[in-house]
Amino acid sequence: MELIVGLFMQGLQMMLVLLVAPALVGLVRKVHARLLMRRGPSIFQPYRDLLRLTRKEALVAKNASWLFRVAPYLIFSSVWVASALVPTFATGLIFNWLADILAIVALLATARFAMALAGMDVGTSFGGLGSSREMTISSLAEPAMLMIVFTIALVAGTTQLSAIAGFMAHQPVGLRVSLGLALVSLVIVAVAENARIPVDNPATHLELTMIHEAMVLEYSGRHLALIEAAAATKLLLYMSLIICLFFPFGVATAEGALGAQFAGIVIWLVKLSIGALLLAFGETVVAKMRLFRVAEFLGVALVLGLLSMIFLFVLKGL
Amino acid sequence: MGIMVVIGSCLALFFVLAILTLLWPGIGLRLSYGATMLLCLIILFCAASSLLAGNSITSVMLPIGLPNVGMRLRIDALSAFFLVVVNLGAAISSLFAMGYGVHEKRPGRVLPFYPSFIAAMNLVVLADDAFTFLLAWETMSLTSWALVMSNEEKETQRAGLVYFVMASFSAAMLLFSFGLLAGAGGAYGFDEIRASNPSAWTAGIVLILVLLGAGSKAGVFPVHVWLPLAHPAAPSHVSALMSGVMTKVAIYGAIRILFDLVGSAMVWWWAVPVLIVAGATALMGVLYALMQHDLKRLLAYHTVENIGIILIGVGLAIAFRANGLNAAAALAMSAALLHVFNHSLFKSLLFLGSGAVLHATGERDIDHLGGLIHKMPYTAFFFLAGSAAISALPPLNGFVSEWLTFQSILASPGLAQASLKFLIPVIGVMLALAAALAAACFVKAFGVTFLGRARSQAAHEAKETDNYSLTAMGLLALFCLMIGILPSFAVDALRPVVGMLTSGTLPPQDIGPAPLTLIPFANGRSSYNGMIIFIFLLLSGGTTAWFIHHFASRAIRFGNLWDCGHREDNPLAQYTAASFSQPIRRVFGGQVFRAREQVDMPPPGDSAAAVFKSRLVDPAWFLIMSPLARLLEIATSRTDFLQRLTIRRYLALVFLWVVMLLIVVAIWN
Amino acid sequence: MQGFNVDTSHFLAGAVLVCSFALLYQARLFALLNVFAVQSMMLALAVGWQAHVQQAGHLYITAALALVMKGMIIPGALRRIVQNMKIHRTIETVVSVNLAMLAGVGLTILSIMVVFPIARMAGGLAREDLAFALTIILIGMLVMITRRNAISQIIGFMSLENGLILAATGAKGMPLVVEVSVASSVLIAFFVFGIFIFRIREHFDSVDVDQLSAKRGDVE
Amino acid sequence: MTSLAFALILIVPVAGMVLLALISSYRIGAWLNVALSATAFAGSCLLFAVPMQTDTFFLVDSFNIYLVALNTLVGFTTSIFSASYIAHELEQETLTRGYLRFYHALYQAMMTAMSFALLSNNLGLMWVGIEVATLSTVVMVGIYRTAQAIEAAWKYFILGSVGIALAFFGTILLYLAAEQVLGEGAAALTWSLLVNDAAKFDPALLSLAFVFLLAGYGTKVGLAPLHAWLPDAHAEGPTPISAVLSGLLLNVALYAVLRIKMIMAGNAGAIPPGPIMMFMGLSSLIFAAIMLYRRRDIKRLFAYSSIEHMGIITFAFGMGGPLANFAGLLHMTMHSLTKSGIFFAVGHIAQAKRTQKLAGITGLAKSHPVLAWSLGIGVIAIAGVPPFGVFTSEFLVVTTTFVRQPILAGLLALGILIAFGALLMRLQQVLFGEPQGPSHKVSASSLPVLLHMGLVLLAGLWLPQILVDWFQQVARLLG
Repeated sequence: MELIVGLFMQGLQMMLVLLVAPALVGLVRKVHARLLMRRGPSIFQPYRDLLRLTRKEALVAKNASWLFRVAPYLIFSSVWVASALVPTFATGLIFNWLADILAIVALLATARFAMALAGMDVGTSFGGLGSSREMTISSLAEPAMLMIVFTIALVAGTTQLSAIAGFMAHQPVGLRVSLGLALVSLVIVAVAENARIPVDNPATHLELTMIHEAMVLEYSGRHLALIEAAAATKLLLYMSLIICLFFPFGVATAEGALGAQFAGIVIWLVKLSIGALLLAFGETVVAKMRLFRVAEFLGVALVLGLLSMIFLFVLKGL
Repeated sequence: MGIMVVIGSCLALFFVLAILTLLWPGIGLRLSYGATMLLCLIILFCAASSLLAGNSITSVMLPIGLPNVGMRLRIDALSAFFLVVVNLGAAISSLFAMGYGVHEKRPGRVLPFYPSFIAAMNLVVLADDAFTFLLAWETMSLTSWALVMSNEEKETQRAGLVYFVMASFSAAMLLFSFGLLAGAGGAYGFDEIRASNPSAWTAGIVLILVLLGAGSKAGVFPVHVWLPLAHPAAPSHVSALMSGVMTKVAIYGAIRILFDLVGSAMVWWWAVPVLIVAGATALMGVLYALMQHDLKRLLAYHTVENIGIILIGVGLAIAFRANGLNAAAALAMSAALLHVFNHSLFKSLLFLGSGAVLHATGERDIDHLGGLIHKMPYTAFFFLAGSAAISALPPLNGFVSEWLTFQSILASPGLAQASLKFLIPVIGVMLALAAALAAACFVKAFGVTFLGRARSQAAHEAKETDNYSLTAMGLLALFCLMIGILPSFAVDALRPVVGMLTSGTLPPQDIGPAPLTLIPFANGRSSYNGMIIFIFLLLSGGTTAWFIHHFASRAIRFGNLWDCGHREDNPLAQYTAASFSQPIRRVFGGQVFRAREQVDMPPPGDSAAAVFKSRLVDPAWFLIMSPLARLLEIATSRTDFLQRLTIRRYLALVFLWVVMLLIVVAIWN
Repeated sequence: MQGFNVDTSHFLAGAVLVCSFALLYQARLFALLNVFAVQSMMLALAVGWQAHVQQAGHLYITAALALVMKGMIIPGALRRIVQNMKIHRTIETVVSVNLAMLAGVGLTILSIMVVFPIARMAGGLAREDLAFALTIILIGMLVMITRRNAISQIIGFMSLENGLILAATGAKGMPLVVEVSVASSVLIAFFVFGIFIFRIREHFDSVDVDQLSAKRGDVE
Repeated sequence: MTSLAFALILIVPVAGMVLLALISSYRIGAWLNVALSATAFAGSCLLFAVPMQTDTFFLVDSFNIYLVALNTLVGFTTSIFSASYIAHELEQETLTRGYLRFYHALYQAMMTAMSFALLSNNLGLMWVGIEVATLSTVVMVGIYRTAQAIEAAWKYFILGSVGIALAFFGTILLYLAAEQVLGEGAAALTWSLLVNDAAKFDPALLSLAFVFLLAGYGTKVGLAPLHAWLPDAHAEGPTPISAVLSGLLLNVALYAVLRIKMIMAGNAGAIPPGPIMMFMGLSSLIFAAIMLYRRRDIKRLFAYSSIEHMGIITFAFGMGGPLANFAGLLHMTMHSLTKSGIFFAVGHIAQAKRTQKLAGITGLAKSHPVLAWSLGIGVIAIAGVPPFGVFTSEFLVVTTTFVRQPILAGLLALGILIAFGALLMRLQQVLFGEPQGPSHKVSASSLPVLLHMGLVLLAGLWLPQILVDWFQQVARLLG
């Protein structure tokens, strides 16, 4: 019986993630437009775009290989699986112990790997450009991510996300400097990983500055739809990650009462929309930076991560 | 005992085979490689059975070798495990060679050395006294050198020279350490050495010597310089052996000496040099690999990186074991050993793939390749699998061992020493950076070689390679996946080895919430289940595909590539290795490699092609090797006049010498 | 009587040594040959005296050998060679004569230093004599390395051998085989020297050793 | 039985020598030469059958019995090689028949003299033997009568005879030291007696004697800085002589030094020979290793490598102790076998390429595979790479040194490594370079090379117990 429930909860989360993700993107766009004194498209525009794309026929370059057509599914599925492992509205879901945060990061890396390859498949200079920059940035982001993981694990004694979330939720962690630093650094990493301003601008196709878009230039139709969906899901994933690591209050547990679950969902959505607001605000006030400044930007994240760890050691009295 | 007889006779047969091929070059290549494979499989079977039987020790003493010491051979869990690594790699390389080696221009210069090389590696792992160990060690170097020299290109000369000199340097270092351990009495047997538990000082010196000796053989920075020269120069199935297996034998030497022979004197600070060297090795290796555009050299530098990763595990094991944290030590050691195995799998796979490409196109420079995924689909697929594995992507095996390494890093707060507390997370960062850069590097390697459009005629006319080679690569790819999704079995198989080395073991792997779950710590801190992740991926991907194909359009149209509307027909306009790695070169290269970029633009109106050159130097060269070379140069040039003195001056030398001796005597009296 | 014997042998050995210094001092070939002849004669006397003292008849052979071979034949032969080959009569020395003399003195001191710690000497040879012999040998080598041409090197070598014989004959009851070997070695020496000088004459127009260097091997 | 053995080793060759000087046909001469060397070898094998013994003039103990066997064996194989080598030289008319009679006669003279030196119990006789051997090689080195040959022989002669003189003076001093204890006459030079009463000798006198003997015989061993004659003598003489020089004469001279060292070891007050020998050995090793790099003549190259290895051996004996001495003895044997084998190969190579210049000898792997293999194996073996015997001895030397003198061991390994690099660099050019210049077929008799390398390989893997026992006895004697 509880297996059924568990599976149901898990399925619910996966569906929820898929359903919410485009709205999140839409919300960010909307707020962004508003802050720029534009009306902007409706929050649900992304859904329409996805539907349209899936209905269209896919245009594929003659010299594209099977990899080009497999990649979108691989990207989408790995991001989706990863997002299934992150506690969103409830901890202790049945699949949460499948993998820890390291594995989640690695799954996202798989998606990135596939996308970079896909970018190089057709053999355009833009594709190569995109892949090259994407891999550079991610390889700079990963160490910072590990530092954060290390700090969190130091506090919570595990790398299992739902365990961490439960830990954080059920005891007053207090405002530790180290965690604050870790949060900042995680935000930076998230921005870089999701190709947001100031690292990349998702709204532009200006050749010399684009990174993520350059890789998917050749895609169209359902393939593009999958990639877009994956991108949106990834954004959501990172937001939920931040939430469950640093603001886990109000999160339900898998075996909790239905009402609690429902409350959990609502709280999660609220948190998400706040996150969207902040993101949009940030993207409005900050300008995109040169590619080679990104290294320094992520360097800051790494240093913050290191600092947080050191502070932690100091606080724990070594 | 019986197992030892079988293995011993197999080793003897290797040499017989070598002599046969030497005396009788007419013997079929395929036949001899097949025979080699068969022998490897037999040894593999014996070793695997003894490994699975747990920590069973078989030893034998032959009346040859050093007088009064004899040649002692011994199989315990550790050597059994490494026997498995060696012979699995060797068997598959031989299988590959059954197809690939046929194209060898001068088989007479490969066939005799190939089996002896394998035999020597086996012997190193089996050796149970210092003399036999070094004998096998040097024979391993000698035979692999001969195999490298079978290549007749120009730069091979230098490669061979550097390789052999470095090899004997490492032998000398090990010679010292054994001399130190054996003592003036000359107790060269390993069991005597174990019995004489050495002082902390002795052990410390031994540690340094081993880091230099075994390290240079394994390719540890900064004594790795020979590796990227020598490994690519050999025939590809030999490169696979050298990179995938021989470096592991060196690791075996290090583990055997540090954990087994002087393990009793292990202290926590050992971890510091090991970890620092390991981190530097991992990072430098991958960074340098990123700068390469020679496929085999790129792979060689990745060997350096992975050796670094393995050594990180070893260093952690030292730290934990010295602190009595046996569970963590066991975890770190299992991570290291599992990575040894994994690396031997995917590095062999990648080298074999590069061999297939090399044979199909005659090119090692990936900037002249491209689009091979259309011409050689299977090779491309297997190479992709290897790339994903070495980039530590789930659900493949590379990820498992690196995940375990990270888990053991996360256990480091339990250590007592503040220095380690701070050092190990930094090493972890280096490891993460290395892993991420490796992914970047293999996007480059695979993308430029197999994807895009052909950049040369050779690449355009490439043909898929033969079935032996494909089978070999396919098997390796399969193993990579298997270890990736069934890691708990591999970890369980390592249990006796780990127990022997760290007196701790991983928790039994069946306590997880579901079968096949990998559990690093008994108190369930974190877990990973490759199998279900894999199924999960398949399911989600499959359902998505099914869903879209049924409820949305499945229509597809093939057209020209769009590329933002640019019409570029020239495949040379694609991104190359140099352009791909440019950002990273800009970020790291400047300081580390003295990377210099130089672009010669033709003047306006001139239609000549612009030329881009990027130069960089391996720091180990300009910091260590070239100064030494210069020193020797000076010494030789300054002393050479001594060959051309006049007789009178020589007499003067004699006279002065006699007078000096007389003065000595006068002083003595 | 014993004292007298010893003193005489001292005196003779000393005379031989003085001759060595004279060799070191000489700058002209013929003079060098003459001095060498004198030294050999002195040696002959010394050896003869030892033969008398030790009642060792066979030593007279050595004495005669020294007198005839080294005292007369070899110098004569060498003088002829010099004349035939028109060798430049003055010897180019490497270091100034004074310096050479100084070095000789230094060698004397050294040999005395190494010989004196010897507790007791048996037989006819006193420590001083041994010191003398040693000095003669060393000075012989010094002559070889401070003179540039082959003739004077031969001279130096043979004066070295004189020192040897002095010591050998001093060593009481040294088996006959030894003198025989000495004599034979001297013979062979002279013989081979002769051949070589002749050959060298064949090939180059001088016996200046330094000119051989042009033919030294291992050049491109 | 014993007398028969001695007759075969010493008398028969001398008789044969006279015969050789008379025979004009070089073919018969060559084969007679081989036959005589064979008899000598047979005689030395007979020695094993008879119990070891000593009398006033001769002694047979575990030290020299195997050295005699080694000497005669190498002499035998060299004579086989020399037969084929000389035939070729005659075709090239670099040698005339008249000189060949001379050559063969002197060859026997040299071999006999060396065996004599090895077997003699009387230090004076030993001295005579070594000097006769030296002087006969002098003449053979000069036999080509080219300017370089004469230069080399002249240099060899001068330095050699100075060495002779010094060694003789040393012998006199030793006699003087012994005379006080053992009385006048032959007894005072009989080694077996000296070594027993060494403790009673006057230490100062003994030290002085040692200095001169070391300088004298050290010249023959070719220890730096007394080595000057060695490279040129090797390079300019006929290759068989180079083989014998490197393989045997150096050993015999070292043997003499070791006999003296045994006496010194018995006397506490005298100057300790060990450190001096270690110093000379080490300096020779490093010096030769550095000199190897710029050699342009292949025979000179290997001559310097001989200096290097003599350095290692001397160092080992200077080090002392059972392991080091054992290693020294083993290395002595291995070196003489390997090096003479190398010279056989080099001789044929030089004939095939019509030059000794390394620049002219490249790419043998393509043009002359057999020669390439034999040279390659030889160099690998001499460089101390397993599975050859040299590795075993170097293993023992370095390991045992590192425990007792880490720094010296470091220098030792450094020297070996430098030399290794030089040899390898040359070898790669010679074997794997691009073939150039003339490449003629030579009727090489590969038997000697194979025999030597086979023995070295065997020793690398397995040493017969009896040899080990002898070595250990001698090692104990050497202290």
